[in-house]
Amino acid sequence: MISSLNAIVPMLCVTAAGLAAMVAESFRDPGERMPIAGLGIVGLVGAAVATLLLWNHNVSSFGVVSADNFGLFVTWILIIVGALSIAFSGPTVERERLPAGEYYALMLFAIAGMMLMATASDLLIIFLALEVLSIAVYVLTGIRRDSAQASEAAFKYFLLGAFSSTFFLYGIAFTYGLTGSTHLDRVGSLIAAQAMAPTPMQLLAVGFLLVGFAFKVSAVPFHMWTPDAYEGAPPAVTGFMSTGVKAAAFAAFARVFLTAFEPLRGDWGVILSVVAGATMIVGTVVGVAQSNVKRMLAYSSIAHGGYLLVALIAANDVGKGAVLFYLLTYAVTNLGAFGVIAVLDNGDRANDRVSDYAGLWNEHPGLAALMTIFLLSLGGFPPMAGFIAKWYVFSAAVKAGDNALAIIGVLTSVVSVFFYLRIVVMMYMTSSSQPLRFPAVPKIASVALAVSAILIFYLGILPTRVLDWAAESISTIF
Amino acid sequence: MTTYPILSMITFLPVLAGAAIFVCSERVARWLALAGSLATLAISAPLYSHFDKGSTGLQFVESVPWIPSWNVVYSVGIDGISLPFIFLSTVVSVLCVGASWTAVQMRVREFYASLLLAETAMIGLFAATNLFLFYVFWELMIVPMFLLIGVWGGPRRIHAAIKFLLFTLAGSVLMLVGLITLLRASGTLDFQALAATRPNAALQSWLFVAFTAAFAVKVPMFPVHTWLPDAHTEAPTAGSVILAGILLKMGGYGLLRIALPILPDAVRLFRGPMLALSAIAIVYGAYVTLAQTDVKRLIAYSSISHMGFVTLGIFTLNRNGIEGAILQMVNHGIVTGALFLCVGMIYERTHTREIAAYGGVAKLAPIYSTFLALFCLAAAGLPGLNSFVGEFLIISGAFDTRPWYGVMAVWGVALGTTYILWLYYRVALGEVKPGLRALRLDLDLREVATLAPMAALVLTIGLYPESVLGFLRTSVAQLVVASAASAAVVGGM
Amino acid sequence: MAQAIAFYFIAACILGFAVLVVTTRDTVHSVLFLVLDFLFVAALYVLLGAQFLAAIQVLVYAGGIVVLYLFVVMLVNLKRPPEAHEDPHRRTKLGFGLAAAVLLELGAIAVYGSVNPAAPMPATPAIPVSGNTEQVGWLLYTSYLIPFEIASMLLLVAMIGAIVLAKREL
Amino acid sequence: MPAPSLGDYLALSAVLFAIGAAGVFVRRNLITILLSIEIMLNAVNLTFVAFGRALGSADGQIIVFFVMTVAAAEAAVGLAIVITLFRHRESLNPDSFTALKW
Repeated sequence: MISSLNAIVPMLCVTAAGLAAMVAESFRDPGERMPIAGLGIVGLVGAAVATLLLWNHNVSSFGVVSADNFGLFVTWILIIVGALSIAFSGPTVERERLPAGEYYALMLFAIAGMMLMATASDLLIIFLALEVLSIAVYVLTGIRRDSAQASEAAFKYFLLGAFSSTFFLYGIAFTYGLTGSTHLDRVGSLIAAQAMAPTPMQLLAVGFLLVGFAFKVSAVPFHMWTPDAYEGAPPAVTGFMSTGVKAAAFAAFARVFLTAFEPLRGDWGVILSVVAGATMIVGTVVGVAQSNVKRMLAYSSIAHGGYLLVALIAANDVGKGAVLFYLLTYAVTNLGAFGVIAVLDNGDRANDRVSDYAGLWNEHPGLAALMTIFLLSLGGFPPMAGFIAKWYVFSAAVKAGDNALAIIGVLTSVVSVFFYLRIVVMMYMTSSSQPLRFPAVPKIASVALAVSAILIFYLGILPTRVLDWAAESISTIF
Repeated sequence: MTTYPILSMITFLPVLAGAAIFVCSERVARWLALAGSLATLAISAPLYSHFDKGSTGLQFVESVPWIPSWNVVYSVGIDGISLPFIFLSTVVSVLCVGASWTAVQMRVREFYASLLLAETAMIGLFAATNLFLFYVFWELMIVPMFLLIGVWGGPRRIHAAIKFLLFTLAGSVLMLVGLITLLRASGTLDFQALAATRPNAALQSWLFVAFTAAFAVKVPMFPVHTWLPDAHTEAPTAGSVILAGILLKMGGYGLLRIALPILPDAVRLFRGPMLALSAIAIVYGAYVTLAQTDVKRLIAYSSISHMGFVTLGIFTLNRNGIEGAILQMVNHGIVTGALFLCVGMIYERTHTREIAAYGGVAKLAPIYSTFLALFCLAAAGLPGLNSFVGEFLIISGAFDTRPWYGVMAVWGVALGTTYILWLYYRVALGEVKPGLRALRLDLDLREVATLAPMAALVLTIGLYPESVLGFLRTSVAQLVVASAASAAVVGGM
Repeated sequence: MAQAIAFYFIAACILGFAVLVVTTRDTVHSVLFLVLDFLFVAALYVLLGAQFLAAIQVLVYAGGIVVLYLFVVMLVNLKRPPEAHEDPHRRTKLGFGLAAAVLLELGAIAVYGSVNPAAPMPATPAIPVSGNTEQVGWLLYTSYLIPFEIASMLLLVAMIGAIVLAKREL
Repeated sequence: MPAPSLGDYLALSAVLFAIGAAGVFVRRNLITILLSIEIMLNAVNLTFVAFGRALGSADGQIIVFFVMTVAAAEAAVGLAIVITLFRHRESLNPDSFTALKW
């Protein structure tokens, strides 16, 4: 009985850490400083150990949570995302005077929900996990209660999120009606067995699920919430949700569509190709016009969602690890970029406009160099991780015969370099008229930034091992 | 043959030195950069002494699996075509460090780190034996160059840096598309394997367009040359020297390394237009040069004309033309690099690049003027100096195949003599301009030491061209034979 | 027959109240219509043999959640003049267009389904689901144990979130 | 009059879903938008129960039970956000938000 719970141990660790954060907060005297973030790190370490022990064992709990290597790989990504996000949260929580206990607890619950979503092998669990993480992230988005902008961002995010959840749920309903089960294995085998596919009912199920996922990964045309939510949330939360939510959603996306709905690939593949192309183009083109760094990175993350969709479409024998590898590099890189923004956030001054970066090099040469690394990696320059990841995706797409998508991808990623380099130009080549606007950099955050940069170079220069892991991991689901 | 990984050492030593610079003080940074680039030059010595001039294959080969699951290999090696470029890169880098000694006072560590990173990218590019590595180093070159122009450049540096980036990225995106297509078509990215399994003729044409677009931007060929004058004018001296000395050669090298051996049928198909564009670049570049009033801009436009000779030589597709083209690239790197150094040295004193502000410099600075005269004469193609040999070979190659282009090239040489001698006349001879008298114009020992190696090279190659040609003869012969063989196959079909 | 009449009557009420919820200008009335709507949905659950759900629907949904809405509506005092439509028809048209599109799509599928009756749906229910509380409870605490725990976590997260956001002083 | 078939239930819930979806777009009051989402969730619930009956399993009902939990959680958080919004703006008309583009 106990052993059947093995698969959810990583989530239990993180959840326990979240509860501990709540308890600690409730015993905190007003004004007392408590290392609540440390509790989160302890929980994540526990989860990491559990993940390591579960590796290769393919444990399943009640047949609804499968700790297969695919799920565990994403769990790893989420542990990294969580640890870095907590490290970057320090300055935000302090300067914005956010309620620390609740903040970290919500973040940890969100991570637990993400892990659950990544390992769930049942549509009902995926839905519940999605809700756990979504609700936690809605609240985190609006946690700066004194800011009207944050409240509006939270509401828009909540509204479109709840709206899309109903579509997702409707898709689950049709899947259930179609096969009598919500379990992905059964759904897959029953759909494969139904002769004259695709039936209208199958298409309806696929279509509604697709809409639900498209909202969560902010694919065009369901991306409208992204820039507002990213801009309104505190920067550490933005980094967290742009990477963690995406990783969890893509994990579930891949699992549902590459296992259960694999027989209908011919149908969803076409729709998804159009969506992916539009997502890359819109994300890049609109991103060029932004003057706020967070908004710009929001569009950039939309475009990266497009690349991930390409990876999903092109998931064949050669390119099937591309989704996981891309998720990992994107998570580390994007989180690093938002980490820099979080560190520069001054409480009374957000410092998040492109023009605020003028002369950053003179005041914080190290931060400017790190930001450059993150941006270049997002733009896909060698020898950064982004290059290997994009190469993986595009070459997989070409091998799968999706030449058009590969070409759109290459073109948009070059256009995106221009908006990334706008910040580089600002940091290095212009000087600011108002000196000393940037706060000091806390130690933990700078260590986390350095770790991200090292990971980016590691994945860019010696990617072999992780690439092989990614390919092996995803082969546990299809 | 050596037993230690000499090519990897010279490739990565500069970037390691560049990383080390960040942990030391600004004063030490200069010395460390000098030591790093000198050490690279020293280590590369066995490349020349142990090079087998009679072999057609790759030498000093190192091959390590890099990403086995994608069949991507880290493999470097050189033949007669890449060796002169590696030589050029190592030498020019040392001189750039020397040339920036006093000119760069702001952000010294970052400057030298960028310079050394650029050196790694250049050497790696010329040593790479597969397309993946080639592309990695190609892209790696962009960022340090962007920073060199944009951070340490002149007043319109941002404009110039962004223009440089715009053109270069537009080129490299096409190359990336071509690269992925080629990988899919041939299943390999190794240069030799690719040359053995050529894609079909229709695909070759597309690939040629994609790759040549990238190379043409770098060369730069007419009509994608417009970034070069801005970049040259705004870049700091070391940046201009790297641009002229090496970056432009990446394009010519790419044509020789990728277009000719891998896409021979397409090369034949596009030969006419490419020759025409080259001839236009020679003549148009020369005429525009005549009209310049800014020294750096003048040299920049003369580069376009000189690089026109290079592409003309390459697309003659015969031995003389290609040997001449490679020699011309080396010579152009030396001569134009040296001219930029000369301009930089006097600019440090006068802070103007207007030709009209100079005059009679020969009377004030005899050593400087001697060097300037030597390099100007070399640029003009005086027999006995290096450029003469290259241009002669290219023109004779052109007369062998397309005489009219040979005529255009001769015309270009005549124009080139005019503008460069006129430049010398305006700067060094004539009345001494009043503003110049108060300045200490002549060179100090460091500057002499920077220019002297260039002068020595000008004379050595001019008097004994075999010193370069000897290395590349066999490889070029093989390239021409392979290319002709493919033409025979196509003709026979 | 009686079942059919009941179904059509309840269905009509559900749809009618739903339309009223969406169209009524006064928010309080909207919420009250929603309560009625949910009560009729509960009636439909009884018709479908899901008595337990019907009870939950009345107690939790209509009685709990919707009352929460009512509470918030009162709190923020929405009886102020209804929203000022600058262009009231644009969005309305969009909404009706959307609704029509969904209906059209479903209709097309229905037609398609009736023309090609091969759609592999099981025939009318073999054994009516008992729908009794015992069966649901049994399932809930055995094969649905993990979802049940996740649901409790979800409620905890929502509780923390609601307090963090809405409480005046933390 | 024939007994209601599965198709009738599905059609009913589809129409209900469509009304809810339209409501999200049509209405300009935050609370009614949330109410419309509740209608959509109820439509989905109806689908689950109908399918469950057709399949002869109680799973559909269990799922609906969880959906109700989700609806409760969403309502709590959504209304909390509405309250914070209301503190900043004395209006609940979404068009009165200007800080972020809608």
